[in-house]
Amino acid sequence: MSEMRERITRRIARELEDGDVVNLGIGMPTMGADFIPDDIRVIFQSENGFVGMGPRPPKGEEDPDLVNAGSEPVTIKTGGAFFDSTTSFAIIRGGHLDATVLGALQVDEQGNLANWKIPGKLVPGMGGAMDLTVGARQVIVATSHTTKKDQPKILPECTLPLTAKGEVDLIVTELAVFRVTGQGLLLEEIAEDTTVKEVREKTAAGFSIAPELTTFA
Amino acid sequence: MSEMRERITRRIARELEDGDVVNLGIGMPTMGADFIPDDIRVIFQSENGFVGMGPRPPKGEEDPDLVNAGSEPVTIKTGGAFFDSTTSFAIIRGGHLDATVLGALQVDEQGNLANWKIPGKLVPGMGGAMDLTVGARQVIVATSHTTKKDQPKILPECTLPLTAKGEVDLIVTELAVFRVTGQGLLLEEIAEDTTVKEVREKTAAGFSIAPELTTFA
Amino acid sequence: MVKIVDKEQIKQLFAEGQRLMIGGFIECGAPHRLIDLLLESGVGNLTLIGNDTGFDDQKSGQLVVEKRLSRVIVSHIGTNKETGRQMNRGDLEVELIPQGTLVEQIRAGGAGLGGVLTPTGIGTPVAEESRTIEVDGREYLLAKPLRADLALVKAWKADRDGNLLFRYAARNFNPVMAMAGDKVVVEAEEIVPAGEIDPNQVMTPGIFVDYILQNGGEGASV
Amino acid sequence: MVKIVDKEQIKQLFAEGQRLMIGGFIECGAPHRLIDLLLESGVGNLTLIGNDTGFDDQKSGQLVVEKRLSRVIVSHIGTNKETGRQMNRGDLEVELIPQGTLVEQIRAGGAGLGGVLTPTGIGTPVAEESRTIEVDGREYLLAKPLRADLALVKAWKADRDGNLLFRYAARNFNPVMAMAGDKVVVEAEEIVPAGEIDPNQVMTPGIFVDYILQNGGEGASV
Repeated sequence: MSEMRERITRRIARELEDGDVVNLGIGMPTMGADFIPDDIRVIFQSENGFVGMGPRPPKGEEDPDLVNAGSEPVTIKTGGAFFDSTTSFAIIRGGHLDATVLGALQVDEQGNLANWKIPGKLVPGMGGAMDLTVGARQVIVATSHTTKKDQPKILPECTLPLTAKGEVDLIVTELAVFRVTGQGLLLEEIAEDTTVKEVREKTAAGFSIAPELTTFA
Repeated sequence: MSEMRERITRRIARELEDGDVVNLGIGMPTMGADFIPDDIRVIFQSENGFVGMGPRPPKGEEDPDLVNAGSEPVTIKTGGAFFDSTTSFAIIRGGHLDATVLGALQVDEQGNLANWKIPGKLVPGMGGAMDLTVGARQVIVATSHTTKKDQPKILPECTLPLTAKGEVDLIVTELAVFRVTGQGLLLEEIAEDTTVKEVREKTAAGFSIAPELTTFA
Repeated sequence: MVKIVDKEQIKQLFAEGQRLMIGGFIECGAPHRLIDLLLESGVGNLTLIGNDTGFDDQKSGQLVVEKRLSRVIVSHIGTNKETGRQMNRGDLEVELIPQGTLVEQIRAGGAGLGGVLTPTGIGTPVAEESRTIEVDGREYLLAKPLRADLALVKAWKADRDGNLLFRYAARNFNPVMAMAGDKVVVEAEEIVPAGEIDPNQVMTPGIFVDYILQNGGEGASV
Repeated sequence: MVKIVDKEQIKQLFAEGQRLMIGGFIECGAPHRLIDLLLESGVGNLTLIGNDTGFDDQKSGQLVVEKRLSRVIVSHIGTNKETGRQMNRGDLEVELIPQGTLVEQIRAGGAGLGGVLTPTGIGTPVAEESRTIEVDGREYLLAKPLRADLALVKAWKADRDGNLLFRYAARNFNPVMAMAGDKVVVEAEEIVPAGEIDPNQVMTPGIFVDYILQNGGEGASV
């Protein structure tokens, strides 16, 4: 895992509370679970059909029937349960997830998310992302602050086809943590090695700054 | 079981074919299964949640968790399966039942059935009857030919609130077997101890008579 | 997170005027101990969502007999004569729904759906109380989602994480109601240690469950 | 009534232009032996309903690679590059559906519903291809039922009556597809004697199943 992804993952882990049921979108490594403090128990859901997802098994102990939605080998923890896809999406869409963490191509001031299609270029499909974004109580976007070509991903308004409208609650990048509010984005935290100025330069969306702005590492 | 019910049940059993999945409505005794010939296998579904329903167990071996939809103790046969009410009605409404057998307050020339409500008098509710009537491939009505007060139950048009519209395929009474066709009722069989004249007197609906009218006992 | 609680803690969950889902099919698979606590709690003016109103001489039926209900949303009331009497007197509002529609409404409530379209009830009085929606030339009735403040569920076995197994025909409405209550309260015949229920065979995942009534005496460690 | 049949009998079930549901989630729980027989049968111009189009270097993906499909109705094609290439060339029609909507459409097809209303996709391009229905002031998209000529299902264990168990995450779309095929064809890792699967633990009742591929050699008695 790159340093950037590790930082984002570590910061997001702090959002999760004891007893939470959480779906980590594909691309969000299952290793995210490693950053959960020992004194709280977070239950991970995998949309291909189980809760209680545990870490990757030791080499040689992988089971082809026990993989996450990104086809990576995982394990099942005590207390976990398997189910079919109808139940999996009843959980997702029915408000039974406390949080989901998803990647973004673009995210905007209104909490809109685009992460499934670049017309004419990349069309992987939405998989479970639209249901996760609509259904989870808290939608956390985990994304690099800019594209590989240094273009902003946090925009006044998404230009790519949307995954969901107005559903994002929190945006976490390697530079900043934004909360989506009725009045637009609120910068709540910046990374310890950046400045508000740098964040402003790399963010196309407007945002206000929380009075008690803090830093994260 | 009265002689009349036994005769109706025996006649209906002849409609069932090897491999059929059948729901016998409440009021249709599970004993109906006793009239199925030994050389065919009919699978009985119970809408409270299983297939493979077997006969009443010997006295003393009743299990309170194993009852039919009429609360009578039953058994489960080898090859049977339990499920919840969503699956039970997916089976019923989804066309997975080859036949259902239901009682009637009234049934008419258009295949309409009324069996759940006498306004101001008797309102037990429809239970699963509306789903069964809409969903089963073949809907067989099992009924006494007339009411206890000798009034016809087979009418030109039902006057009681309907259970389902145009879904009945076959009507079996102690006197006659009618098939519901696009051209109204067709009398296919009469009981060996009656006449077409008697059937006509006791039937308010019009009907035509099959060229090859046969008798049943 | 699932909590295993005692009778008094269960009683504190009940409140006047609540909307309750109660599992079971004419008493089979109904949570009789939870219903006892509900009766003891003294609350009334309740709305019941369930398959039926039980037998008037058995446990579920006592909610009607003891006049705790002001409204019932069920598929059948024929096994409890008191329900019909209170309905005819105008003391109890009875909404009758086809069983397969009722279970889909509860499922829709639990699964985050805005409703389902069913052919059941077309051409009957049920259609007069529903919205009709035509899809590809065929008419269906809109069955809207149902949820409850509390769902009372009877399980055969529950583990400490809330994973449930049901037994035989006692399963019926219990699993679907466990998805559709704001809080889900379980009574189990047996509470087993974590890990004792095979994760591949769990019927209701523990994430749906909020409270499990402890077995044994008040102070018993379960 | 369930029939246990050999490979040749399975192949005779396939026909040009069929609409197929195939279980699995990116190869996990996909019926690889049945897909092999489908490929061997030589039929093409098929419509695939499934979660995805597999990996291009694994079994499910070969249906695309070998150009047997003219249309796919799936939630995701990112794991099979050939799918995107054929789509861009106009050789393959791709209908992308949110996974939770897709599974409800299949369930609706199997459960006799005219559709379900889902909030998923509102405000996105998905909404442009669906009918919007407002219920109690909130907008939903109508997800219409899907059925198939054949559903190809992978089970862990099957008994002689067609009762099925699935294993771990290999369950996924298999049980719901077993409800929505005009004919349902099962490949099982193990075929066990009648009665060996506890009726309380059956995941798919045998009444949904039409054919089970026999295990072992052509002439083996299973």
